[in-house]
Amino acid sequence: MSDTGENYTTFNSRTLVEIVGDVTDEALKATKIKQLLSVLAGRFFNWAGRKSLFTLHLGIKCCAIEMAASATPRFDGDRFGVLFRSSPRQSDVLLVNGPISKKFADPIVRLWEQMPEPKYCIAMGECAISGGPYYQSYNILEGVDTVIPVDVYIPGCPPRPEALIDGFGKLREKIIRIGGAPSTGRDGDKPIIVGED
Amino acid sequence: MGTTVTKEQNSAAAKAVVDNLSKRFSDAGITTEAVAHAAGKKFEFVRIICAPEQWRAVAKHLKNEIGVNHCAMVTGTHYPSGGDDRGWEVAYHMHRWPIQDVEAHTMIVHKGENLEGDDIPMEFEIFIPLAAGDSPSVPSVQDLWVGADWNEKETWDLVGIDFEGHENMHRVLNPHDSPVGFHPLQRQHKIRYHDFNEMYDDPQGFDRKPVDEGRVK
Amino acid sequence: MDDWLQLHEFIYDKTRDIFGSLLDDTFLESSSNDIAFFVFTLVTCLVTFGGIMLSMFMILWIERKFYARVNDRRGATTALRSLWVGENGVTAGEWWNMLPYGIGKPVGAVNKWLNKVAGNKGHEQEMVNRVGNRSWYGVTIFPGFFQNIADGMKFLTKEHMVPSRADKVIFELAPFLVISSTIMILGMIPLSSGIYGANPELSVLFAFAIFGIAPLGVFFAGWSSNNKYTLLGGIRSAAQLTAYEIPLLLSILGVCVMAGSFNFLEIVHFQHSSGVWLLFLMPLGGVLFLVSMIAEVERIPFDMPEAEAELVEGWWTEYGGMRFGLLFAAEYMRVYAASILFAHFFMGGWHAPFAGTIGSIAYIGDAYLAIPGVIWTLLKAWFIFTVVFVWARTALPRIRTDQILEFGWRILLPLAVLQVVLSMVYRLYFFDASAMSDTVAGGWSWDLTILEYTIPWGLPIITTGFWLVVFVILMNDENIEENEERMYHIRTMTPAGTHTAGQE
Amino acid sequence: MAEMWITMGPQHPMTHGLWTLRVKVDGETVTDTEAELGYIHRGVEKICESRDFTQITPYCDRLCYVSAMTWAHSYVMAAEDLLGAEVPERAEYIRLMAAEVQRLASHLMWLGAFGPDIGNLTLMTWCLRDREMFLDLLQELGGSRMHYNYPRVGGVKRDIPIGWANRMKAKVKLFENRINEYEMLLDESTIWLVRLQGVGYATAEDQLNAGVTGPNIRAAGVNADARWTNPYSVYDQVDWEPAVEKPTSVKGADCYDRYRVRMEEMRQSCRMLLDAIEKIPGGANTHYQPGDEMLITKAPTRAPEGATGFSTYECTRGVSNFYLQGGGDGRGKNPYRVSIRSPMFITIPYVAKTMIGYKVADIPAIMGSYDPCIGETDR
Repeated sequence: MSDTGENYTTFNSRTLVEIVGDVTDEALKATKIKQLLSVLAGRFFNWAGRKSLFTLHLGIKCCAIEMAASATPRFDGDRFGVLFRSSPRQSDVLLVNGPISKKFADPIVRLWEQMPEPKYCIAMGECAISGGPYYQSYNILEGVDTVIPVDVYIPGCPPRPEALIDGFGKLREKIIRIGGAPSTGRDGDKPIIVGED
Repeated sequence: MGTTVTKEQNSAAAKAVVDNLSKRFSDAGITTEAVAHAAGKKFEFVRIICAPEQWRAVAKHLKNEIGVNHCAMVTGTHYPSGGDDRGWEVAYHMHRWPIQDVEAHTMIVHKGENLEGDDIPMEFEIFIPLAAGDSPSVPSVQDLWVGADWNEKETWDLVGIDFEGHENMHRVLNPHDSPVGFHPLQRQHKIRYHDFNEMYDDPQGFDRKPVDEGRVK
Repeated sequence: MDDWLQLHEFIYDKTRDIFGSLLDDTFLESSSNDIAFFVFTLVTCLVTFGGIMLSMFMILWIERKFYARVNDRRGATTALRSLWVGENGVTAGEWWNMLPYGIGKPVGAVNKWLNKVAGNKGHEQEMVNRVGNRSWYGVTIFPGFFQNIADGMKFLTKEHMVPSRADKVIFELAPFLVISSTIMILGMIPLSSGIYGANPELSVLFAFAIFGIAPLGVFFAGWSSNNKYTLLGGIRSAAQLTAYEIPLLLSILGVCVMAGSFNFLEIVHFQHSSGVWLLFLMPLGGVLFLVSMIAEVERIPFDMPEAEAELVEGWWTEYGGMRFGLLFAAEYMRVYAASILFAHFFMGGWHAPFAGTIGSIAYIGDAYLAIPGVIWTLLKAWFIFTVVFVWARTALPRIRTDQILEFGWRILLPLAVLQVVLSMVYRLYFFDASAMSDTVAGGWSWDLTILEYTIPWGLPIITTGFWLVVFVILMNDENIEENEERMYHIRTMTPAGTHTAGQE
Repeated sequence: MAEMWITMGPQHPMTHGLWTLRVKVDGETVTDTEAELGYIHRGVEKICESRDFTQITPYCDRLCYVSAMTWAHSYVMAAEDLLGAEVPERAEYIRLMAAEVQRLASHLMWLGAFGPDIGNLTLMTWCLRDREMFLDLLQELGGSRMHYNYPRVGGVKRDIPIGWANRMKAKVKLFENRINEYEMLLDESTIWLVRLQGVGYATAEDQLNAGVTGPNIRAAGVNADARWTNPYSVYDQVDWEPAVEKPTSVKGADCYDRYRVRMEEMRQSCRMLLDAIEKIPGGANTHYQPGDEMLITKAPTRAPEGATGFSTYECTRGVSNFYLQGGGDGRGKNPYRVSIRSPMFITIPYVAKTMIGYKVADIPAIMGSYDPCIGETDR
């Protein structure tokens, strides 16, 4: 009676799941089924991830208007699966389109952390890249990359909507290469700058 | 096309306001003059220079007798080298417009040349020089014009000029956790990279560090 | 009349045969019928669900494309080809070499072949096409259709997040409550008289009983997320769904009274054998059904619970990843179910329109009658979805919550009661049961006989005409000059620029 | 339900930018509100103190991202007042046309953003589609889609290109039909009316006292418009009338009135443009080289200490003011102090208070009808 806890943990369902899981895993590895599935499914999921980039509907400054313009008939980002969702939980891309003030540094980090992995960050416009015309200001950070990691930089003040759509294209190229890697594990991968090829 | 106020109306109205003000405040040492803009249509506006002690009285007179109904902007300026009696200055810019409430299903369409007296639109520029010192202060006109409320908050936030009697003063543009006494538009605060030579020496900016490095984030 | 494609009976017979012969002389012989029935149910359910789910992608595609066209856009253009061509010339390299068992070579060959046949046309014309403002890609296959598949698959790969302060159990439970109840409705809905998952005697009652479970899930979701937006959204949603459930059920009651049955199959058969779609006998009921259905599935103009303007994303704000994908899918399934239900209740289900007339033409008629009923069901459902659900979404703003509820309780509810009474009167006094006929042409049950003169289909014509006139009167704009002081004017009285300056 | 505070923002679809609205709700009814600004405060006034008068124009462009031209125009008027520069009449006409085209574009952006607030996304794409026409016109003048840096102290950067007049006329005439199309979509929809009418009342005097100006106050039945009260440019020579709307209640303008008055204002801008292009001195189809005396006069580049310049300008959202003091760094090359008055900075706290008593669902309708722009609010 003294060690009921031990008895309890011996035939724990969690352990059972782990054992069964491990055995299955080993079996799959040995028969190379796992390899087969991961390569094939990986290509499919990679395709899905890059074709459907839901962007957080976050308008900071000038570039937000160009972001809106990229969804309009002339540019039509919806052709490439770029949709705008208002909730960070349902978004894949954080499109930073303006200067980050000291007051907004905390909220933007929070928005970034609320997004589920795999997630990507695009710095749109000079302000988000380096502070832009406000680099001398007392209240503006020198680029959003001082607080969150950035995957694609789109220069311009503001960039044209075509450049934004091209930036999404560049992000897709990057996703092909890195897959759906978590944003913390992309250290070796250099950010992409639109127009620098 | 035809609604515009004419220049004659404008100068007559400016003269009337100046007469009114100088009659009312003749012995208070308040300067009142009608000044013409240097460009554009060269319309005249009324410039008042008064001491902070008289400001409430002037403001009440402006609001009640002259009909100034719109406080456009409040500007605080810091003059570190301005001398003892003009270390700071507050400039109020106000408008008088012929605007009143209407009944339902009606509207009022003014025509410039039909206006007369207090209805003629007019700009006002009130300078209040303040003595040099660490705690400049001006009486607030928050209760007279609601529009002055956030303008004064902003002036305190950015320039550090205190408004006596202003209720609920708080920072509006700078973060709430800014250091006490940090008012960025005071002249002793320099912008980042204010020394331009540094930029020419290092155009790529490799060695450049922001002045407030370490405090950002 | 039964559809010629009796998949249901076919599978039933075949499973019996197969298992009867397979289990002959074994110890399972006595229970072979039970096993056959089990397998038969499994297969029919799979066929029905599979049919509905696959055709649901069409709904998503129609919505995207139709909506985009109204907005002067092209909409999604993602084609299947994007699976193998890569992005802007960047590909994943020869990834097939990583495949085991030596199947890398054939897979790679297939990939290369696909790239050759249905890949990019090469970069030779890139500049010319850019100048011509065209894409330099090759042919696209069914553009945009695969966008929704990509969206759904992407949700699978997303991280699953539960807010730290959320009520974890209920938070996880709510999406499954919503989606499972939605899928169960689909189990009740026949695609044609030969393709259905289950057909209980009171299938309409059963389906709508299940339909009422989803609000509970919605409320759970809103409450458990521990977020004020979702809370407001959940409560709004609960109030709205409850308010619109009643007119919805009453309008369905009207249908059931008219058809004299609570069974989907019999309601559809009744429309065929009595000779006319119920839409023409009870247009009011059809409109009530659609309006309350739009509210039930929370689409514009009744999408206040997920109003994007003030409640970020409404009651599903905190759901991300696959949970959100499920909720999203559930919403579209409910829309799809609503469209199919309308097709069944009011548009004759799987019966071809004018089957008797067109079917009697030589050759063409045979081909016409050879179209399986499931095609007609889907076409009608897609049509209703496009014309009602998507068009309303493109054209209308959303109504405020209090206005939604007021509209539901004060206008829809009395009208729904009126519709039930009308249905009873029609059924009792104007219905001629003896003229019903289960032939290809259908019957003539709704003729109107006045003073010895018989008007063929008189009742439907008069009813539809009456409601059309009412509709036209209601749609007509008021004369703005007559009443200046009314609450809702449609034009400004004196547009700027027409008034003369100087009048005070 | 007990009362609770909901924080809307800084990232929220209603805010049209970055600011926070804290709402106290009792069920669905708003009982108290509080506005919080400053999320994109960039310190433009401070930066401008170390820029010379030409370099400030781009910063004024970037103050408000949907009406760059009007803000730059407002600034150069103050700078001309400070430096004492005369503007050639042709340049004034060009500035007027540029500002009115910008006003059309800005109002279209407002209507486009207002549509999703009420729940109609089609409106947004339609408006942004038509806005592209006017952005193209402005792009021909300034060279960029959004920030033109076009007005200069003493004139304009360059002349209107050849053919611009015809393109402008064609687009404006097309757009006049498009306005009718929008009204067919909106005014004839009962839902649009019941969402907007009777919501967000504000009287004229109240608004003016609180500092709200522009179309918002004209919706309350008075033709308050700095274009005729404090006349500038050549607004006294072209054919137009301030758009005024009759409010339906003594409580002042509701959201519908504010919507109507902007629609009418777009018509007035069209009327003004079509008239101005006929009256422009030097002809609409001649092209003067940049720097020609028809376009720009040489203005002094330094302002003495003690000189001040002040401008009152009818921006797209209300009256914008610039106040400059001369005698800054570089022996007067820079201004000593630049002060910017943005109409929205005053309006947003006021609007937040007018929401009290309405439903939560009315918040986007009320806020959207005032056309908030946070770029100019936070400066």
